[in-house]
Amino acid sequence: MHIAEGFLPPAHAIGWTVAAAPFVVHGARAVVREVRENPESTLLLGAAGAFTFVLSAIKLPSVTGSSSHPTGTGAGAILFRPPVMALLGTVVLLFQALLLAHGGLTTLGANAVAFAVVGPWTGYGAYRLTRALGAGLLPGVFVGTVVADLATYVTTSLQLALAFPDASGGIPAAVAKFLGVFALTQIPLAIGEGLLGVLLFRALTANARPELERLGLLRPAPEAAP
Amino acid sequence: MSHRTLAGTGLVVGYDRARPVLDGAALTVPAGRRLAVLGANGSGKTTLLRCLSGALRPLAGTVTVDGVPLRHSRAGLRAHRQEVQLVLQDPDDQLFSASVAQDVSFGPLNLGLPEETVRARVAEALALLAVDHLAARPTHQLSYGERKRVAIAGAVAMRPCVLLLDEPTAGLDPSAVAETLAALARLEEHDSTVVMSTHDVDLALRWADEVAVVVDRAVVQGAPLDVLGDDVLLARARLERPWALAVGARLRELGLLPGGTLPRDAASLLAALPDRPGVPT
Amino acid sequence: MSHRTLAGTGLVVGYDRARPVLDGAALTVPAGRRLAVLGANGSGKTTLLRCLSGALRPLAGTVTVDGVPLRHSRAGLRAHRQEVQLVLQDPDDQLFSASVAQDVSFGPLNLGLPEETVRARVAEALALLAVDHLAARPTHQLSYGERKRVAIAGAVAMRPCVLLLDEPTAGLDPSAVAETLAALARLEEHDSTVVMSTHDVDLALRWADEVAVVVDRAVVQGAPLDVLGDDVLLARARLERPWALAVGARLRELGLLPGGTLPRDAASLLAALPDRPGVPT
Amino acid sequence: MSGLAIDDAAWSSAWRRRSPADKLVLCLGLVVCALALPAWPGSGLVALTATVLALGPARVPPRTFGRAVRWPLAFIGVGALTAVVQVGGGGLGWAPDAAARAGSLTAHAVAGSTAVLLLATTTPVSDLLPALRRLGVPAAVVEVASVVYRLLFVLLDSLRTIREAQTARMGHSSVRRSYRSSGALAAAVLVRSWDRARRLQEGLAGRGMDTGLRVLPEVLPSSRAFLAATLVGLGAIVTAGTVLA
Repeated sequence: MHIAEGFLPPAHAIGWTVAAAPFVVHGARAVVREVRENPESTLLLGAAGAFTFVLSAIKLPSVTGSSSHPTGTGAGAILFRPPVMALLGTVVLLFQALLLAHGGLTTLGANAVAFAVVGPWTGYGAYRLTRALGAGLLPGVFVGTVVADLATYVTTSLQLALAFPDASGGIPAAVAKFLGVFALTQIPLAIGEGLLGVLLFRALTANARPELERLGLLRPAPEAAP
Repeated sequence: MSHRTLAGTGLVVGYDRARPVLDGAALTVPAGRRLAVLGANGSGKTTLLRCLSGALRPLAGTVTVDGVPLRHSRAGLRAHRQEVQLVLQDPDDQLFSASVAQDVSFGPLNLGLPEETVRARVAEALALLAVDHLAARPTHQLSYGERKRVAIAGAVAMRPCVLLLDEPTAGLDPSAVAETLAALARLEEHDSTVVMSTHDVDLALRWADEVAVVVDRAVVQGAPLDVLGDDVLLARARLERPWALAVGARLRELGLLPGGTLPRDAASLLAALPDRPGVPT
Repeated sequence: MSHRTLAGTGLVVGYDRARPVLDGAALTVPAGRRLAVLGANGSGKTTLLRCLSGALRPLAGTVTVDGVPLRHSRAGLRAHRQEVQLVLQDPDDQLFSASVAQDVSFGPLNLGLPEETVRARVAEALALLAVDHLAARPTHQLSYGERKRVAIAGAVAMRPCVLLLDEPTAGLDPSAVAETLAALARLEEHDSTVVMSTHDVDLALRWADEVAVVVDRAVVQGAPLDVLGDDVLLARARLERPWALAVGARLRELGLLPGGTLPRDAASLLAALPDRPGVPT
Repeated sequence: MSGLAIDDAAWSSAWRRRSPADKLVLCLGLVVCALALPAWPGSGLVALTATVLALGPARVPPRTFGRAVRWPLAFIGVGALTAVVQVGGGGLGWAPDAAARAGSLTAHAVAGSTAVLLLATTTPVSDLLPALRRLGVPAAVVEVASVVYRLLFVLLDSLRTIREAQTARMGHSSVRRSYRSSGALAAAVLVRSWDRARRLQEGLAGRGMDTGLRVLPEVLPSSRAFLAATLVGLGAIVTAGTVLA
């Protein structure tokens, strides 16, 4: 649910860009530092960004028969951490605007707040909290991806409500309206994205255990008996 | 599983109707006959196979199995996929499970078969491709040749009547090619009709019962010795004449080879040559 | 840029000292001679080339250029890479830029050359590989064969004395193979010594001045007609005898081919055969 | 063909060789007009100008342009309707000026979207990234973005092929199986992306990669005539948009 170009009044577009800036700059600093220490991480980070873009191109079937695309914000945050996702997510949003006509340039800031900042941070927070409460990787991933998707959608609804307060009920009524309308598509999608996240990480634990251990998502397994 | 005749007629395939990749292509894969689809890179070989497999819907034309047209509905495709399986060139794009046995079980499990049957089918497919010793190995540890054969096993486990293979020998060394061809021979005995695409004219000559050349967005099909002896056609298709035909024709002119069909490979050419000098047959 | 002699002696290469991929391999690439490195898949061809290029440090042994040993220090590798360039089999392992010309400019820029020189080198490399018409095209729209040649151009723009190509013809159709070989001939005239790995014995026979077979973790090097006529060695290496040698030897026994070296391909075999029947030379 | 229609259009557009800076001035100018001018006639003029320029001189295929507008239109439609529905005491109703507000909102958004689309269908993303560098974005970030651009096509290709292979083996024949297959698909693509990065690193190390991914900048000179026409055109839109409003 990317806010289309021209949909937000100029003041809002500028405001959200200013709000996104510190997070994106923080992410950019992290990336610059990483690349200065290991020049080859340019390629790994590029691969991570490309994966995030491609993840959102996966068609998820829904029970209603239509299909939808995951946001990728939760899985990305768990894999690559929220600071880096703030930057990679913004790059991906720029590419989505220019390659797929999803979103826009003046609404890039607003979309970045929802998709690259709030989604990843809350999703990652929910993931860490779930793990801290003793849950395993997969329950953590489920909660993290569902929360990230929902947080993204709630943020977008808030952004729209702030821009278009209800004529009689004001902002609170507008929030309810936008949440209500987009809930139809977003709640099933959030659960779908959570399932996809679980299946993704389950496949990764079978296929790519060493990588997950390196990313710190799994404890190194004790040496298996030969 | 039994041999079936797969055919396509009037196929117009492509993304852009103004410039289709294939335009009016027709092809018949007679039940139980080995068909080699030849063509230069980019000629449309893969597009043709994808269309025959149901993966790509033609803009015009029909694909039939034993005369029954393929319908591109959910149910129609479902039925078609149980009869016709396509294995793509790059094995990495088909292996997506952790272990070899798991990957091969993917198709049969999706058919909703009971676990015992799935297990049996996986074992059978791995044995047919002579990769049973790899069953428990993780797919990413396999060599390229092994991955190619495991990818074929994945399709074979679906027990297709017709198996379409896109460049199954590309990138393989001679011994791996020989092993792949031996596996294909076993599949035929198991009543799967095998079609392969290749740009190796020598391989096509020695393997195929029939040859189809994809050229100028159409298909020219015929007996290997006729099609692969047609220099004009081959030049248009940017292919070469197989050496065995070129050398064999000359040796026959020289009176060194008997009448009948020309030898198709080095071994049969050597066998057909006279034993002693100066005694043309 | 000038031809240089690249050599390796006593090379032990691998990730595990107990089971190295190569164990005591030796190889000499004489300046200006075409060397084909033959071997089955997994024999260690790629490992050998990577070691010669400096990408892989051998556990033991030395790589030399004109007798000067390669040091695996930063400066040593830097100097080595200006003389020896390796092109990997999969072009997507080397092409990182969206535009063809920009990708080719990467190497020369890393050499610290001024922009004008880089521009000239890019134009030269694209012309040598006959891909100048692709300069403004995006990498992701190129065909596999085009990507392979652009990847070679990226190495050529470094103006290496020795160019190592890993399977440059794998997956290419006959006309693309011919174009690649023509480009390699131009490179030789430009004073780059060319080494290619392949498992196509027929190609090695018709292209190479010398042949090196990777077998049992070592290298056997020699003249193509000797090495590729050695059936015992070829069997150990899981390779086949080139058809031209098998057929040529028999035709000579039959008195149909003159003495001297045997023909290396179909065209020269046909040319060497007598014109009329029954007149053995 | 890369499979992303907008990207294909950008690479084959008649404006491909124009300076990205020129095109940025034009398109961002149009975006600002779309946002700042009153909807009538400002937005109409912007949308018309962007569409005519794209389909005319820039020779973008109409089908590509039309399809690309569809996605934002769906969002704009639902968003605009929601914005003008009023939550009253007893239920939902139309806000007093609903038609006017929905019309204005839709017009601004359609105009803005077509203006961005004019940029997207005439300028490959890789041409725009150097412009980011000039705007002060660190080189490392621009290089990461350029690797994203290159690799996303490689990965999209893998994604499509793996999905096709799964479909052939009935992996998407029910919702449940489709989810399982999609999880395996996402994992396979992620593992491919790591593998790609590792192998690219070795490939590039051989070509002397030391500090970054520096390449020769492409020379796409700015056109005075184009810039002049842009300024005159934008001026005309602003004048007409304010005077006629």
